[in-house]
Amino acid sequence: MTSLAGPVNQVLGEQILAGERSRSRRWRVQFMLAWLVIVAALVAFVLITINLDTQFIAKWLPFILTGVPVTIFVSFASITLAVILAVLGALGRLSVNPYVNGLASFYVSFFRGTPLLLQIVFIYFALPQMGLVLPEIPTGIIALGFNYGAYMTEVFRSGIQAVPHGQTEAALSLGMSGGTTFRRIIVPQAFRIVTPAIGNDFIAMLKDSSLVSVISVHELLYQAQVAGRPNHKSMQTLLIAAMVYWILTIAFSFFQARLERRQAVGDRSRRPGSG
Amino acid sequence: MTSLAGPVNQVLGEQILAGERSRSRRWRVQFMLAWLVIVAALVAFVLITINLDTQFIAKWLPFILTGVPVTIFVSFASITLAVILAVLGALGRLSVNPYVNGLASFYVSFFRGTPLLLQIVFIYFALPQMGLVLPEIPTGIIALGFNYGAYMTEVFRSGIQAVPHGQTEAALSLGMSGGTTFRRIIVPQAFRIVTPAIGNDFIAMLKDSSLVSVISVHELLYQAQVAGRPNHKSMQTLLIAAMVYWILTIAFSFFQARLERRQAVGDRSRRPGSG
Amino acid sequence: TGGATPAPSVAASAAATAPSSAPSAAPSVAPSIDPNSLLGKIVAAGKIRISTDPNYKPFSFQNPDGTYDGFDNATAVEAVKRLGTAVGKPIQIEWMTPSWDLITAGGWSGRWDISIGSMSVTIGRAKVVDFVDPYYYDSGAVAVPKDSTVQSLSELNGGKTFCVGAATTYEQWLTGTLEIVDPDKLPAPTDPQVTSLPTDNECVQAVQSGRKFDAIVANANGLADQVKDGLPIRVLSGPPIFTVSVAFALDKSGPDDKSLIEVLNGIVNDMHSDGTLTTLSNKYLQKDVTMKPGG
Amino acid sequence: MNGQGIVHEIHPVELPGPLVPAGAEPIVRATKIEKYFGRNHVLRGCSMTVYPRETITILGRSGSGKSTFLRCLNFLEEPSAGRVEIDDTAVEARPLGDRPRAERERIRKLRTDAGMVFQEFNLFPHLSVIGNLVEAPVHVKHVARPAATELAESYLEKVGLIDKRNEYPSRLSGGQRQRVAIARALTMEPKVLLFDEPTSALDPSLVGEVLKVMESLAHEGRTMIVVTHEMQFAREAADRIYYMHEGQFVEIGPHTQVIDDPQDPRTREFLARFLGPSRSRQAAATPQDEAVAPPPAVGPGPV
Amino acid sequence: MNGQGIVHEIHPVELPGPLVPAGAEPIVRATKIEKYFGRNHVLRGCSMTVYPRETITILGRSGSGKSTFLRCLNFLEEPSAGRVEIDDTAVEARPLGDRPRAERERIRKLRTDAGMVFQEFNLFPHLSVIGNLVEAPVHVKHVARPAATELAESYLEKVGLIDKRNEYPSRLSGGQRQRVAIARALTMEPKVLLFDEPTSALDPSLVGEVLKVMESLAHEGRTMIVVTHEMQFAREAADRIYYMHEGQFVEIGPHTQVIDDPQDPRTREFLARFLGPSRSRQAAATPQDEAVAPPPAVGPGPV
Ligand SMILES: Nc1ncnc2c1ncn2[C@@H]1O[C@H](COP(=O)(O)OP(=O)(O)OP(=O)(O)O)[C@@H](O)[C@H]1O
Ligand SMILES: Nc1ncnc2c1ncn2[C@@H]1O[C@H](COP(=O)(O)OP(=O)(O)OP(=O)(O)O)[C@@H](O)[C@H]1O
Ligand SMILES: [Mg+2]
Ligand SMILES: [Mg+2]
Repeated sequence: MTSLAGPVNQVLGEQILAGERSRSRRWRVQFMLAWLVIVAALVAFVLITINLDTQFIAKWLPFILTGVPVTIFVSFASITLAVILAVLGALGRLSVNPYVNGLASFYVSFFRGTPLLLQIVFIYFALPQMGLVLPEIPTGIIALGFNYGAYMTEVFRSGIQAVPHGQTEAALSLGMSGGTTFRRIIVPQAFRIVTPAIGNDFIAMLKDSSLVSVISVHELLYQAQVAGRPNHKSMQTLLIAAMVYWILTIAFSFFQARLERRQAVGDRSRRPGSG
Repeated sequence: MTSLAGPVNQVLGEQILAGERSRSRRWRVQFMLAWLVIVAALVAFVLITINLDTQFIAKWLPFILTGVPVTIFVSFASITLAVILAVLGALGRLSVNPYVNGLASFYVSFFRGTPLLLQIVFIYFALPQMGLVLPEIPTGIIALGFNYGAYMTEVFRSGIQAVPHGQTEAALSLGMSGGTTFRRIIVPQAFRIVTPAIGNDFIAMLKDSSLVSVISVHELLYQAQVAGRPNHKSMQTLLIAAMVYWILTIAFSFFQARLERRQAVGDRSRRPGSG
Repeated sequence: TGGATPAPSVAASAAATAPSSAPSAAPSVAPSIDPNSLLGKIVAAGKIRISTDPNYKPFSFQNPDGTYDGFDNATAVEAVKRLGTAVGKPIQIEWMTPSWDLITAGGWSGRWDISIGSMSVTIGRAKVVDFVDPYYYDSGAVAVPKDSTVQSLSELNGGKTFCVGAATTYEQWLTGTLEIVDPDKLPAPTDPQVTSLPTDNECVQAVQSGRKFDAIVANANGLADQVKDGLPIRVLSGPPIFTVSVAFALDKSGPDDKSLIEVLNGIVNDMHSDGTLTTLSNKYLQKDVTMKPGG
Repeated sequence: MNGQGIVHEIHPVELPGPLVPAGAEPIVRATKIEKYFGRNHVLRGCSMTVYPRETITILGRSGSGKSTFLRCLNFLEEPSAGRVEIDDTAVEARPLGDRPRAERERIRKLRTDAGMVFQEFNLFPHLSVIGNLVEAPVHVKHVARPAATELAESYLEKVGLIDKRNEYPSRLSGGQRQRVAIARALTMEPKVLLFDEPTSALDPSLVGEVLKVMESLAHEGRTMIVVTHEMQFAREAADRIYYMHEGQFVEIGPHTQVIDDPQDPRTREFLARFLGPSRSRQAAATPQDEAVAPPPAVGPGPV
Repeated sequence: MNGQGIVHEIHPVELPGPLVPAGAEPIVRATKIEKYFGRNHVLRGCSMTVYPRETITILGRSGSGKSTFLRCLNFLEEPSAGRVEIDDTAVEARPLGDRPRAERERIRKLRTDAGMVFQEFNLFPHLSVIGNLVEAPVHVKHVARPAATELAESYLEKVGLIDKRNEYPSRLSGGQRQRVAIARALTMEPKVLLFDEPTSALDPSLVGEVLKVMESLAHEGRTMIVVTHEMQFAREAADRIYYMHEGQFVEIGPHTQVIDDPQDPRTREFLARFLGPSRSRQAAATPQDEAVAPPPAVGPGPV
């Protein structure tokens, strides 16, 4: 019988691939063009309305940038504290002990229910009354850490709960104790689930850390204000601060995206749909 | 042959149910007890360290509370604006047009990359320079709305993307156009997915709205500070503000939880695991 | 200093309605006001937007009923009343309360017309705002915690910790960036460790809560007020650390404000000479701060 | 691409099934469909001719390209080359997109003519059963809602779910969902029905009800193309079977040929592998069992 | 509850299977298991006796309580009443929890003795294949890691996946995953293996490989309790079949009785329904087909 299959067209695939590649290249170029135009427009608007004093900026930029390490340090330290509190908080919220659970739920409710700015000010004034006179930076870290810890408690809790129940059942049916199951099976998977959320929270923290300037922590925003005020160029220095925050955010987002892609490689299933 | 099944024990089920009920009742009581103790301890701490001046509070409470409607109004208006911007933003981020996509991605990057406080101040001073002299409250709403709109753009985008691709395929294979598919099939499902996020953002907005006090919007935090500072009773008035924020948050959380439960009723599948 | 003027108690609100018995030497404004000037805009709107910082008792604060009160506000009410007389049209006041940083930074984008809120005249500020003639003279003072052994400014040299309100002249004095026209200012302590909180109220509160600062630098009258209120601080005796003129300020980058300044200069001078300012000062501060020290 | 030159040739083995009236024109012509996913050449010149009232079954190993072929038929997947013609609506592959508006409309027409039933049902969860059915007639064909509802109800009746008309999909069993999906496709009154493994996602005990509906559709003479692993369905309901191997149809014919007496070695191997080591024994095992069990086995059937 | 009074009675029809040495003691004794979900009475006094080297299959309609029974055996589900004894470890139901520590340890022992294989595999995605296998021996039995690895590899070999030892589960096919899950259970060297529909979540073409492994386990004399819809497996591998209906075992016996000649009307109805209208014809259809096709059908089997 005549062959059911025609001749196989080998060139076609390469042609299509090349076409798709050039299309996506064109798209990326146009996309970047759009950004460029918008950024240029923004810069033009700023130059027209704010009347940038480049000499002034050149003189004060190093001073303003001294705030960057403080911002990053405060953010890192706060997110670390927040993660610790969130792990404890999530354990508490999942506890069958009503008292532990009550404490954790109170913590979450209270710190999520009131403005961060107030918490910073309160903690600044309240800690010394409890006999704990910490310098401004640790105080700010505590305030940020407690606030974000409350939000992240819920993230962690839902991360733990997002681990399919089948995992717990499989571990238990192998004879593992509840504790071993939690530590060896649940937590590692939950951590993978919440990593993106931690990354996002860190990026948000970078900006919220600017609020601790009210208690005289010399971070980026504070430095910008100090540079701008006496010279009455606040708008310019704040603009610089905004740019620096933006660059930091983009840098960390980029870093985070890479990290997530790397993590995802192991997760991606070879054949979609097979279980 | 003898019956394979023994007599059915009818009482047992009721006994177990009753036991479970009384256990969970006990648990709830203990949980609430924990809250009560913590709140009492907090109140005691406050009373001891802050030396509440009840007469002063009684005198100033009405003044402080005039900020509540402003806070609520600003939050509501801002979240409404944010939802509108987020819908547009999400459409932009999903657009195949590189320019539209570029604009939307710039918007998200910029407003998520810089501190909200700076955005409020910039918009406050930049709008009049563009010939748009809006009063303070609308200005604050614009700033908050743009900021939250950027965050919510990503929420909406992922909500739209969370609608299984099979839905689009089913709609297209019925002959629906892309537009009809989006409007009639995707959007209604995406909205359900993002409702909880909108609720959470509203609750966060309630607190972030306190930042617009810097541009002369007399919301709750502002009123508390004005009442407290000149009388050297800031701690007391801020504490009151914190309580009010907390109560507002709890009230809205409660409302949100009820709404979500109501929405969920239709979603819950009768038999778990069947498809 | 001129404590000799009789001090009839005039409330801020009352001041607005009080008959201006004073001889009005204000130049009767020409009917030809440039409509594009700040004055023209104010007259056309029949409204002036005044920024004030009601966190600054006794100069500016709010009452539980929401009304604005204090020396600054009473002065503003009287000045605006006289402005209305001068232009032949009553002018309404709209109070604005942006944060203090935003006021002192200039570049108001037309958000408000004038600052009548205890702004000290400094050379730096004069680059971004235009000042009217001073309506009072302010002096800074140093306070120490009640239990401190420090008695004089010289003991605060060498790395002591200070708390000040952010964006104030006191912060500038400490950090060595204060440039004022008035010459007599004391040298700041050497190598100060400065904590700047939103206002000096927070400083006092910080001390009260147990935070340790060696000293607080703030407005002498404000500190006196706080001592009176029983807060745990003590003001160092001795001459003020500096004295500075305090004046209404207008945005340099805003519409042409020359005509308005001219009118306001007249009004402020009238209020000096007819004793209105002294009266208000005595009412709110229990002393007269409206005379130039040594002048 | 070079679509102009595509001519649909009916391969000699593509004989119309027994139900097809003599001299009938084909209703589906898929011509030399090629599909690349990147460098992965998934379909290699697949052609298919379907006549009205025929039921076609596509068999083949997992990953051989069955679903991809079916999805190319209604352009859910853009073919890399080739042409699809369904009931006079012809569309050619345009692997790099950018179709003119008129051609996009033709694709919509083609999709309206080819109703698809998915493995995963893909019911619209936010709409009731009846809402799922009337959505497309109302918004695509612009039928008035009452008329669409009446039509929808007649098809719900056919699949035996008229009493569930106001339920939401989440409250239905898998088998019921798939029957609703079939009714939804039918309500558009398509010229041909495409099924992609409609029973694979179902609990074994729910497969029967869906197969029953599909068989009744086959017997009432609807044109259907069915990708399935249900050998029994292929055997009983299919007029012709296309066996796909690595992106090519390597054997075409009635089940008496393709299943019971495969010519192609790859088809033969598949049937052996597919049925699995334990299942392949099935046919042989029954007689043995009968030999062991003293009373002649009545078989698993009902009485 | 009133557990003290529970005595395990072996029902007359629970005759040990053919592989069981005469006089052997039962290895699993489940006695009068009751289970309520709220007011829903799901298990109504189910008892089961399993002897070493037996393969038991539980059949029954969807929702009849098969999974619940299996899960009660290793206390993944807390029974409302009754007792489970596996290899001398006996635990009684305590529906309101609050077990003393010693009893919790007994449950862990019982679970270690009863290896479970789930429908959804439930492999640990963050561990490699070998990691999945050694996790429990190392952390539960405190076996040294090298020894555990050696043991694990021997079982991987048995299920034919030794070359995948360092892969992650996400990169395996469904059938491979399930075989890893079986190896994972085996590595704990349990006294009895529990399977809950181990092939239901698999693509039809992948079912065979798993059934093959299970059959080999059955033939090498492991004790297994298998909930399944694979009639063929039940027929070929099961020594005895328990048929469950609405939370009760209504028929117990070898497949020659329960499948081929069911006594209970409910069993009979189930087999009819379960096989479905098209499948029920299968046994009857084959001879007819033979009559139609001239050459004696070689069947779908390989040559
Ligand atoms: N969207 C896609 N992107 C890349 N490759 C794909 C895509 N869809 C399918 N493939 C690949 O195309 C080939 C054919 O897949 P297809 O789904 O058509 O097979 P199938 O015959 O339907 O298999 P099954 O019986 O498992 O459903 C496979 O190798 C698959 O990996
Ligand atoms: N966790 C649970 N909560 C409440 N009801 C449940 C739960 N698990 C099972 N059920 C109910 O118990 C009954 C028996 O369920 P089970 O899963 O044991 O049936 P099954 O025989 O395994 O069915 P299938 O063949 O579908 O797996 C069903 O009515 C089910 O709805
Ligand atoms: Mg497929
Ligand atoms: Mg089950």
